[in-house]
Amino acid sequence: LYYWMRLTRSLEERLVNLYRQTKVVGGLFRSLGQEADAVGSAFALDRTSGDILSPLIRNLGSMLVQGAQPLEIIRQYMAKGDSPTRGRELNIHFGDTVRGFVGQISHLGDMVPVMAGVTLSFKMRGEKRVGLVYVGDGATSTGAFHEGINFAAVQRCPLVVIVENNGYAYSTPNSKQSAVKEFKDKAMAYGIPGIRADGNDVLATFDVTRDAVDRARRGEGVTLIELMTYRRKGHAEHDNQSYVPAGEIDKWEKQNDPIDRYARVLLEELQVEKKELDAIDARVSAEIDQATDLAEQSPAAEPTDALVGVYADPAVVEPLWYRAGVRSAVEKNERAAGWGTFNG
Amino acid sequence: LYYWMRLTRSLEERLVNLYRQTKVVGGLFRSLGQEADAVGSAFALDRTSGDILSPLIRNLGSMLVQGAQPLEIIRQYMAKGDSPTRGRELNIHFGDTVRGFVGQISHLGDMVPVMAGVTLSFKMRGEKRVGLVYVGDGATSTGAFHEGINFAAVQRCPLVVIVENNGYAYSTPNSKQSAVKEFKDKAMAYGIPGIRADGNDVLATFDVTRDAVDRARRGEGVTLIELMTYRRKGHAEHDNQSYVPAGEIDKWEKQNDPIDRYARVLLEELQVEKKELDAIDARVSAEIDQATDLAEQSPAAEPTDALVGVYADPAVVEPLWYRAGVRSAVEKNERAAGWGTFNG
Amino acid sequence: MAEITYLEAIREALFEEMERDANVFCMGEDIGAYGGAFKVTEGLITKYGEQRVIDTPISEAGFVGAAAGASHMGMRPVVEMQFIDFISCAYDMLTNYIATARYRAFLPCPLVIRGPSGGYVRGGPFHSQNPEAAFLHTPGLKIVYPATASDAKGLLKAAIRDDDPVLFFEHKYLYRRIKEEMPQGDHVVPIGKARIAREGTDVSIITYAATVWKALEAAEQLQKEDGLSVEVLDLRTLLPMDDEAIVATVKKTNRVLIVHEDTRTGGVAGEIAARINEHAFEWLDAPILRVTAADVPLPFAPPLEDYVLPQVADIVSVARRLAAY
Amino acid sequence: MAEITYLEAIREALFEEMERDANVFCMGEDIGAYGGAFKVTEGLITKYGEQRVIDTPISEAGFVGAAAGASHMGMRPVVEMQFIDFISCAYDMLTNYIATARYRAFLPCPLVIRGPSGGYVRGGPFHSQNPEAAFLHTPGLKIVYPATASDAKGLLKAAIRDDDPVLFFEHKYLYRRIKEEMPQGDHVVPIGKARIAREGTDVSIITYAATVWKALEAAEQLQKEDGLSVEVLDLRTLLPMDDEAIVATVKKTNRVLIVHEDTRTGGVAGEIAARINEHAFEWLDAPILRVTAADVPLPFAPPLEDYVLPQVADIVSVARRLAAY
Ligand SMILES: Cc1ncc(C[n+]2csc(CCOP(=O)(O)OP(=O)(O)O)c2C)c(N)n1
Ligand SMILES: Cc1ncc(C[n+]2csc(CCOP(=O)(O)OP(=O)(O)O)c2C)c(N)n1
Ligand SMILES: [Mg+2]
Ligand SMILES: [Mg+2]
Repeated sequence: LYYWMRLTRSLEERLVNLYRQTKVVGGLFRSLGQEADAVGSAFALDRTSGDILSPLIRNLGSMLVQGAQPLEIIRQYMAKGDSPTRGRELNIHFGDTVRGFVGQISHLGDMVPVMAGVTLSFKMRGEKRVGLVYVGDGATSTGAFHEGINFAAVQRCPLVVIVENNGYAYSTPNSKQSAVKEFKDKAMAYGIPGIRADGNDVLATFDVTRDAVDRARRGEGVTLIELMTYRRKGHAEHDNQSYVPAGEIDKWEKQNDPIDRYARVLLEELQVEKKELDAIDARVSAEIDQATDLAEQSPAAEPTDALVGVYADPAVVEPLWYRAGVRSAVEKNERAAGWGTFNG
Repeated sequence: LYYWMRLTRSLEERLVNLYRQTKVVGGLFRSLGQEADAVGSAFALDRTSGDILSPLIRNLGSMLVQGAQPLEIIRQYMAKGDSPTRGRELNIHFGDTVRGFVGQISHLGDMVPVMAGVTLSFKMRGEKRVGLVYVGDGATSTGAFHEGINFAAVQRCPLVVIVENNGYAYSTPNSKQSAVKEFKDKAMAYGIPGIRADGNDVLATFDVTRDAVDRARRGEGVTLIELMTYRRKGHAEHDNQSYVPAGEIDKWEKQNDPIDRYARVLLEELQVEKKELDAIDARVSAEIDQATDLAEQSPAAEPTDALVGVYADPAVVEPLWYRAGVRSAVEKNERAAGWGTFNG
Repeated sequence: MAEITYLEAIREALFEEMERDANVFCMGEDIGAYGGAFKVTEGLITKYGEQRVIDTPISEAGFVGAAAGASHMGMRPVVEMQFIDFISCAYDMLTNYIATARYRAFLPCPLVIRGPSGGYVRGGPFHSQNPEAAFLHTPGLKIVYPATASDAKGLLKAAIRDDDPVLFFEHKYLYRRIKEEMPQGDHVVPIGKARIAREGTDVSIITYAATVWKALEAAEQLQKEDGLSVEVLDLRTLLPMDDEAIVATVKKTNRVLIVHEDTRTGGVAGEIAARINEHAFEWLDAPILRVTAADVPLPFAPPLEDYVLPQVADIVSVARRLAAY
Repeated sequence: MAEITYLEAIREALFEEMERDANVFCMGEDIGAYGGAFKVTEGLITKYGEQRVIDTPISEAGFVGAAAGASHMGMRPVVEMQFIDFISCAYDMLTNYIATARYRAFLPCPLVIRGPSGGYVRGGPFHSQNPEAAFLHTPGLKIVYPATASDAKGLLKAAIRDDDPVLFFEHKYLYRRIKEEMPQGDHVVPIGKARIAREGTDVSIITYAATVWKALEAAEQLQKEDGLSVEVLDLRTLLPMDDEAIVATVKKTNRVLIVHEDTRTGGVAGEIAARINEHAFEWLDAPILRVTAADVPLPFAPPLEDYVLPQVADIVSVARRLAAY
């Protein structure tokens, strides 16, 4: 667990460096301070049973646990031709149902019905597999969330729904998102259990998720888990968080950093030696360095690849008749339009 | 109250006659056995304050309370040119914001956000008006319901949401609609009070709605009320209700008819004399007879009126260039396609 | 074999495909015990049970999304919209999630969305829609809209077997109005191929769905009254569009009338006109003309609906002008 | 007066209209204290307060529906989509409820939906969409998509004052790339009128939004390199379409190239082609041609996006062919 959390954080820090070097195309999204909720919950799935999760933008950690590689992540962020989506989609928007994570789309809430269907198929086929879908506090307001979770609840699909309550949806605080005091109460609307846990405690997160996963695997249906955490960075790198009350971020950083907390547990309660953690840190660094080097050498996307794979049949869309060949109007390392910080 | 309930029932019975005579265009929707929930709740609004309600297909009674005329209803069902929508919309799909009811569309759930906005305007302008929106048990599954009620709850709009739990959505029983035991619990997902009441008891319905309306008027926000009732007829006239367990309808008819129940209260508890009720029945009959006669004489819709009023500007859409004049390919009293009983 | 209706042909296709492939299952509102608002799925639940014939909550985005998820895992869901008008509630799911799944995430999405569409039945503005134009500009989707009973059967079977998401629009005016004997055996009609519904040499009418029948009636009248030989091309599939068939008929008659029931502006006719311009401009002896619905929400009262929708007389009069051009 | 950007022009329109009419208010995600994802609404909340600048939950159908309800009561809501791509979540509300409200229920619906649209900014498939074609076939809506800063301001003011629902698409590529001095006073540009962005006599390019600038660049190049005189017509409003202006340019140059950034099939070009056929076929000396995006979801990586979207070179090469036809 410590490894995955550290990997998540360090990998994102590396991406920040690359972003500053304008090597990242598009925005950069951080999960700083939320690593425990992503990693702890994903860890509760069974990777040998074919369990599948659907990550959101702050679930890099969950994807890594399921087997996503740092190299893939960096290539994605650099829009490389050999990235998992071959440059079609941004950042961590990619998936692999074999390893057990589905490629998300931007439209919030949509993955809930999709995962209802994924887990419906498990049920229909009598497979003992479980699905897990993440939504933010903000995404609970979408109609798709509502329709998907209700459908799954009625069908008793083997699905766990995790609401990551990190206090904000972009700049919008929870008080403007919903009049509920606790998001776990949303479960009441679907006749399913709703549980709240400390998302910055990786072990608590693991435990509560594991219970829900077991329950799902036993055929007892959907559980909603609210994990309490905090988004210490802006919505994306460009966001200066001016809307956050002074001191709030600091307080979470100092008193409630999930990695610090888990390290303390390891060192103080579980008698792990400091050097073991240092060794993990070193391993993480080395892995990321290596991935970065490889990713930098990756080729750019191939223009005509844009025409491939819209349909199974026809496999390739015909090129526009007036396109003699392939053009590349792109300057190297062009900085893409940062949303909100666009200075074209 | 007795008058409105009786009027609702008798008017629908008249419409059934007209339907059998193929004078009704389109389907016919009944609220038999649900008159109390519609009438009692609407009665709780204040017609002098400019309160507004949004009816659904089973809320003929609510509309009558707000001032809709039997003549308008019959003309609508007969698709007459002088009906409130001039033949553009079906059955009770029409509105009048002055009298205080909004024209619904077929897409279930959509009226909830709309009424959130209607009541938001009351709040923004400091008007002491209240809105009331009806949804069925089935419509609670829509994303629009979720998004609208959540928005209204956050904004503390002066809105009352009534879930008419009549056991079915078309043929779908509640157990396939939601895993909740009580729809009132859906309120928990929005941080608002949820109350359940006997929708076949017109006085109980009135009381519980009046409380919620007062609360809204005091600026305390949204209330969700679940009214327990039962749809004794099919979804529409063509539906033979084969999916209903034997005896269920009978039981509700014999033991829990809202008009019988209220008549008993009036006669036994409130010492109203039987002949007073008979006088109301007679008045209702006379009104409906008169309305029917008038409606029968109403002209058909005027074809070129179809081009008027899509936009404020331009007020009239240009006719298709190849249309020399107006054509009327319609045979008199043609039976429209009954859904599900279509025999072209 | 006996003749069966368009509606029965669709039902037959469902039975045959569910029988053939255990991954095929149906979802929708009231499709189980009730058999669907139009009784298309009648009997399916008796044969295949609640597991494969699922009554859903009123949640079009929810169950369309669920169909997508199931299809990623190898299932082949067939989703009924009670009326196709409600597909608008799943618009985001269809255009953003489903249409792009293969392209952006290499996720297979073999599913069919089907449902009663179209007007001429006094359904009013929310039970009469023709939604094809709303989806025509979404790469990743296929759109089918058959006009005959055998095409309905054969194309639905093809749609269910197709590895891409297919929107399958059924014209409710045709449900019980037309009958046909089904071809023997495993009758599959390929997606993407138009059909010449009537051969002719003077004017081409390009159309699909219910207006194929209006066009045929007009063609008959024009033959009789004017001695005109009208060709009627039934597109059957709108996406991908059969350019070859379109160009062939244009080259044959040099005069084109496009007819559709949907509103005029932004309807499918525009796309067809653009393609003819690109591929066969030199063969045009007259402007491409359109007979369509007027640009208003479809009203309910018979005189209004009749006035707004395209009628045989419209087709006749415009075809005459084209022939005389 | 100083020059201001397209984005600032939009902001200015919002300030002026909120000042002018107390019924105007704004809703959307993060538009208050944060000032919106692109900072379009920056400063509004300071001046007009939380009551008139409302941060909403993530519920596009919810707050678009709420805007409709408020507009029935005489308010004039201006709703921001954080990215216009999310308008798909309100598709049902817009096409079924809002577009028909006046027609079926005589309910006024004066509201504006606005938001950052379009590509060329490495936004990927869900932050680059051009949604105009999805709404073009919905009578009851108006669609505006300005290309210049002064049009952005003047048309937004017109949209807010319009008694019908207006979809106001802002091209995010233009937000900070173009600058202009605003006309003095209460600058209102009428909805429904196109604008000649460049006069010419040999070939007409009909376009709108960001590709107006691509067309102008191409025109310049064609003038220099080929001595061709190219007219560029900026439609500005797509619904209702300015037939008069379209026909006028066709009659002038007899050669038409339609350019749009949206995908090809089912895009707005089809409708324009059909209208030209109907109104000005005899004046065409060459086929109407289209330069558009390829029919794929818009990919993210720069080489892919550049390959899919229309570029100046495409316009130049097709215009040359047209001129030589
Ligand atoms: C349907 C939809 N509307 C708007 C957006 C724009 N958007 C992207 S992220 C975001 C905030 C998400 O907040 P939350 O769900 O709490 O997730 P968090 O970022 O806090 O993890 C918004 C509004 C979107 N992606 N989808
Ligand atoms: C979004 C949407 N989907 C489907 C329908 C078709 N439909 C019309 S009424 C109905 C059942 C409604 O049930 P409920 O909400 O319980 O209301 P009731 O008829 O019982 O009063 C359905 C599915 C619809 N009108 N809107
Ligand atoms: Mg959040
Ligand atoms: Mg019901």
